[in-house]
Amino acid sequence: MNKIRIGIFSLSSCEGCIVQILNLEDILLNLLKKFEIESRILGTQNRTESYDIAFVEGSVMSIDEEMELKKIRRMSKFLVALGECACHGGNFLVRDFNVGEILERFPGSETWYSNPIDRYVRIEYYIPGCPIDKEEFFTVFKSLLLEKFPEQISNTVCSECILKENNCLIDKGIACLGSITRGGCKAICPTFNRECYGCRGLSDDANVEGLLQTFKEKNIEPPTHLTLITRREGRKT
Amino acid sequence: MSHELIEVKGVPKVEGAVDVVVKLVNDNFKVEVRAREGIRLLERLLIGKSYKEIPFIVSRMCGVCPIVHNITSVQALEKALSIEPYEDAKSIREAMVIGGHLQSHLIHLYLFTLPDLVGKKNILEILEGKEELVKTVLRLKRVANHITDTLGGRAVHPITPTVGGLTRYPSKNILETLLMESTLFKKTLREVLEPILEAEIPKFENRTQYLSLHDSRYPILEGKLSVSNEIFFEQEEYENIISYLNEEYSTARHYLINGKPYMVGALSRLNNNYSQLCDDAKEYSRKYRISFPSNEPFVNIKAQAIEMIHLADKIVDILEELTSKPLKQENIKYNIRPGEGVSISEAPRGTLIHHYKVDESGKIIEANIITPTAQNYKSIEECLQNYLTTLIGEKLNTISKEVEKLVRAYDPCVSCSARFLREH
Amino acid sequence: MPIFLDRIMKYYQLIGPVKTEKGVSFEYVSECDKVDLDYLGHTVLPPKKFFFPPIEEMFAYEYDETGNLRIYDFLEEVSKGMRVIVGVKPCDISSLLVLDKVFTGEYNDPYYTTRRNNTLVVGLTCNKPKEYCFCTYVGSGPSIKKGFDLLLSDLGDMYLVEVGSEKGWKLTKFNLDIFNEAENEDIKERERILLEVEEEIRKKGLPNFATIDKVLVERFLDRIWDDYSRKCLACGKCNFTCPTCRCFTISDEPNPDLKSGKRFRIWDSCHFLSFTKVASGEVFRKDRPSRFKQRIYHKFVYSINEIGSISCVGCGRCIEVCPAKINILDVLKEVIVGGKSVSAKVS
Amino acid sequence: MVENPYLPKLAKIEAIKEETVDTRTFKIKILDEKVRNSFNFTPGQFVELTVFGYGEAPFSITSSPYEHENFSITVRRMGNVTRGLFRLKEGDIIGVRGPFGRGWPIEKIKGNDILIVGGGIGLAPLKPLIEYIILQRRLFNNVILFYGAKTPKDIIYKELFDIWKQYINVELTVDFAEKDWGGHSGPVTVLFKNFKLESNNIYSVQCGPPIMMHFVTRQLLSMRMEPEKIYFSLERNMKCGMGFCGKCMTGGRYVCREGPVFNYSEVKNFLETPV
Repeated sequence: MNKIRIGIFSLSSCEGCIVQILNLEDILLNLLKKFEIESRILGTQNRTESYDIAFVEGSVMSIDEEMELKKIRRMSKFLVALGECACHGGNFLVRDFNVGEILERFPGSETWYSNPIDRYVRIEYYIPGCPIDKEEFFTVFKSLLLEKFPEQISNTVCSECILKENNCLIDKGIACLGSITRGGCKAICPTFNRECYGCRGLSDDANVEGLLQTFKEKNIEPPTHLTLITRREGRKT
Repeated sequence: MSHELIEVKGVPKVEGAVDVVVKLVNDNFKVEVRAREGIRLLERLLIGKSYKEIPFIVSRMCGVCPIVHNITSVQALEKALSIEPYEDAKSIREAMVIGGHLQSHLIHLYLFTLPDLVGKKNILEILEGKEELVKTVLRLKRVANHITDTLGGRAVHPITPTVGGLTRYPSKNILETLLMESTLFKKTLREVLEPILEAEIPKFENRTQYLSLHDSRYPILEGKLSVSNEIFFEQEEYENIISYLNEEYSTARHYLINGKPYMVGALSRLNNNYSQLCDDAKEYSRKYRISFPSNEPFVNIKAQAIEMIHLADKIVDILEELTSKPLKQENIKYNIRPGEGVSISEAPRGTLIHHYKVDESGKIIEANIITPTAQNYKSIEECLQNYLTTLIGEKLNTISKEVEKLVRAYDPCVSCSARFLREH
Repeated sequence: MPIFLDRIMKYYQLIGPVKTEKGVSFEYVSECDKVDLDYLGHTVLPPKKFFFPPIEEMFAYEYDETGNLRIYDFLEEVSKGMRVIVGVKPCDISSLLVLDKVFTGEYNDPYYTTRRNNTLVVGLTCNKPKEYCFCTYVGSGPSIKKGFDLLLSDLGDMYLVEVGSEKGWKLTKFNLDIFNEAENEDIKERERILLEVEEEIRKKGLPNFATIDKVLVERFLDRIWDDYSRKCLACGKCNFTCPTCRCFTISDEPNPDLKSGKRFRIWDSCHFLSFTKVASGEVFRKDRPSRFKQRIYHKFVYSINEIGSISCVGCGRCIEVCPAKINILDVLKEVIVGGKSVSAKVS
Repeated sequence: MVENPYLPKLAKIEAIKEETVDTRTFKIKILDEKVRNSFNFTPGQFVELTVFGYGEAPFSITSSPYEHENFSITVRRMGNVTRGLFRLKEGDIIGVRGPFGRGWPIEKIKGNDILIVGGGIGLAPLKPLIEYIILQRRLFNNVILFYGAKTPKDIIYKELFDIWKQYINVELTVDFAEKDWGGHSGPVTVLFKNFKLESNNIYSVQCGPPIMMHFVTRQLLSMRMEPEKIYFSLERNMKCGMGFCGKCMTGGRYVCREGPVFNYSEVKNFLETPV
């Protein structure tokens, strides 16, 4: 049997998601031996004609990247969006042009963009997060080898936070977005006493209005990027 | 008359997408190093945001060295608010940064560079015959990551550093475990350094200026700036020394000192701070006959290896100190006030500058970030131009390979640097 | 008490309330002086997690060289070793009694029952209620009549110990040197403390829950539910902190060799959209009000048919952890009082 | 150690039959002889089927209760488990738990007229009942089968209808007819046009998409069929099959244990509308 061919690609991003894959130290070597993994960062491009699974990190910020992405799509059986930039365009962390002040200061910036990759191509699976959770990546990876799509996690960060028996940050007056954010990160930020900032996108049935109401009752100022999270998911706040 | 001689699209085994174009202009080589990553406007994005969100956002500039970005911004903001955290918090942050340096150097030296040194294409080819070495390196990398994971919450985009201290302090147990691990790291590291330190590197000199921090201790997060051990100046004066320029062909900004290219990174650090290294590191550099100051850009690789010995020593010292007494698990209380702060640190790839102005409500009104790789671009171009003259007569294919190697020796980090903004 | 715990640890794995940097939680204890029997109210996660863990490996499978499939049952691990859990409050003991009924019957859940059989419960009567406690209204505290092997009551300078089972009796029998016969006064003192606690909870002036199921049935389509579900963030914390919630999902994870893998069961929450989703993509409780209701109706209505009683034990955890601070008592009060809208509070 | 009902019993795929483009019938044989011999089911019950690595999902047993060596399920490719199942070939190993649940009320309906209504793959759990009726034909009165599918191509068990027609009345309809389709077209309710309730001794059993069962039930109620004589099989997210995991609970009842077959008088008191 031929080795399964995996491609790992990077568009505009910090490459933190790829670093997270490299951080799978314990199993990395086995994966490299078992599968044909192609990536620029590893210097293992063989210019294959097809991939069984392609992981694409980063958002599309130019025509070049759009063409590259479409080429990858044509070559791949499964395409997985890796990380916040690929899943949601990385809007709130990397680039939010068109937001008030920036537009005022830099006319013309409205023509710049940073788009999630599913705006251009069909995606089989999303691994959200900034950066991705390396264990989640591995789980998805294993499933895709069987052509199985793991259930897109539909729980919330809150529900994972409570499993760590953390105290609620909202109770302490901190603007934590855990209750409306898709889980899968094992509530890592709240576990280190830092508010969830929603990098995994909204959960299936996020009650943004309800959370804003809760913030209001507790005199908590919502974070500025909440509007961006909701805007990119096509919801109004 | 100008025509393109060589174009390397997407130099492999570097962080981020960069193309190198070699042109022949009037019989002279002209090299363009073009960052291809999308423009990511970071500084503009920070304006109007609360100072609290800044460390979080800036670590997203780079997935390889997020820790040092994060902590440098925290330090700059602390200066802007005129506060200084307790020593223990500072030590923990330093340990995190060192953990980050170690893992970054390990990736660069073994995943990216070692194949060049032994004439292989990539890590996979090295596996044959050298699997044990790779396994050990990966084990070391895991320890380095474990340090940042446990202290910072996560190795990529750390969580705990915050203005005034840390959001969560490690327990004594955790610190003791880390001490044990890093002591082992220190020992094991020496087993794997040989292939790097012994390797043949191209003999090539390129006189240039070297910028780094300079301090009574080997500098990481503090110190004055030094140019080739000749000019010294305070961090706040950086704008008087460093000037920038935009090149149409790149999404990154380019920097100069005295109108000339300069180099930052491990080589600069060692050139400017050799005497502050720990004894072990000095001994290794004597043993393998690597002397500093050096004008050979490829020595940067060896400088990283020597530096790792020092850093591994240092992290053990820090953790010993932290575990020897009760830990102060407290943040500095502060009031928000308008102010301005500059913090300069040594990131794995060189000098990193963060500079913020904060208004009375804690919102950012001005921000300037200068990354190591952006500072190195002009130096890489100059260096490549000189290097190419030594390669005249070689096959184009060989030349491309050599170009790649030299670019890699600089350990560029393209995503960090891609923030150039066309002024209107 | 440390002497007793120390002796227990010689023969059993000890689980108890332990002070952590975040508060108190039930954990495996390696040093018995870490056990905190003075903890107020209850832990964030109930002791349920030691009988029904959040993630549980059920079995592993593997194809051997000849292509035969073998299954390795993790139940074998579960059945090894005896444990003692100390410091379980009556509300949490009651919840175990609820789970006992749920997990047995026509079928037995072996993972749960094995752990139950392997674990002795040393209870602890409640000396002081927390802000949201309402155990006396649902008859699950501050003391309890059954469900423990031993029951401790803190009388200040000593513990009164009530034996609840043969196993519990054995635990004391081998340690008679540190036990004295209880005196009537001690028993009276315990009663006095319990009455005080009851009195304190009674002051909350809650309505009678005796007929709550009938009232709820009538009000299934009330707009109360719409109002509350606008507030509810559907985060699922109430499910995971509830000592009687036990819904779960099952999933397989293959290993990268594709020849072996594991099956897990993982806690699930009726607040999640995916909870009722079937393979075709159909979701049977699409709207938030219907999911908001499911937890409450399961506890106070369906449970009566299922196990003969409501399955709320009055610990108040769900109130405490709710980020939107939805108070189930307010909800029930409103249901009983009748349709007073909360929209005024919401908008 | 106690018997663990969560452990699947190993079984082998004996045969695979293509029903439609995305639907196949799998013939399954439990490996262990003892387990195989004690595997008895009533029509309408389901099994939890494991495709190792992919997971477990409920499928109605679709073979005749008189078949002992094997049993069959009919599967439409939908989710992960079915995708995994479709990758398997004859001879491959799967896991089986069950049978679970309450099947069709055979004892009750004996001696009566029976209206069987199926939609799409919903015919699968009805098939063993139909085969039971045919084998015990004299125990039942008039029996009618109404079956609807999306297009003629989506009709399952095509080859069986002619056999069944010899014993019971069969009417077919498709939502979207093609030129050479000579039969009825439209939803299954169109078949009720010529249908009259002739006596009170009639039961109806149905299985299909929720929307079909909704309209058929309305239709039957409007024809004054007694609610306790209208039976259907509910589809829910059944995971454990034993009433533990809570995922299939509907209106306080566990569909996996107390169903999947319910009658209308039972469910009409459910607080949640199940069909």
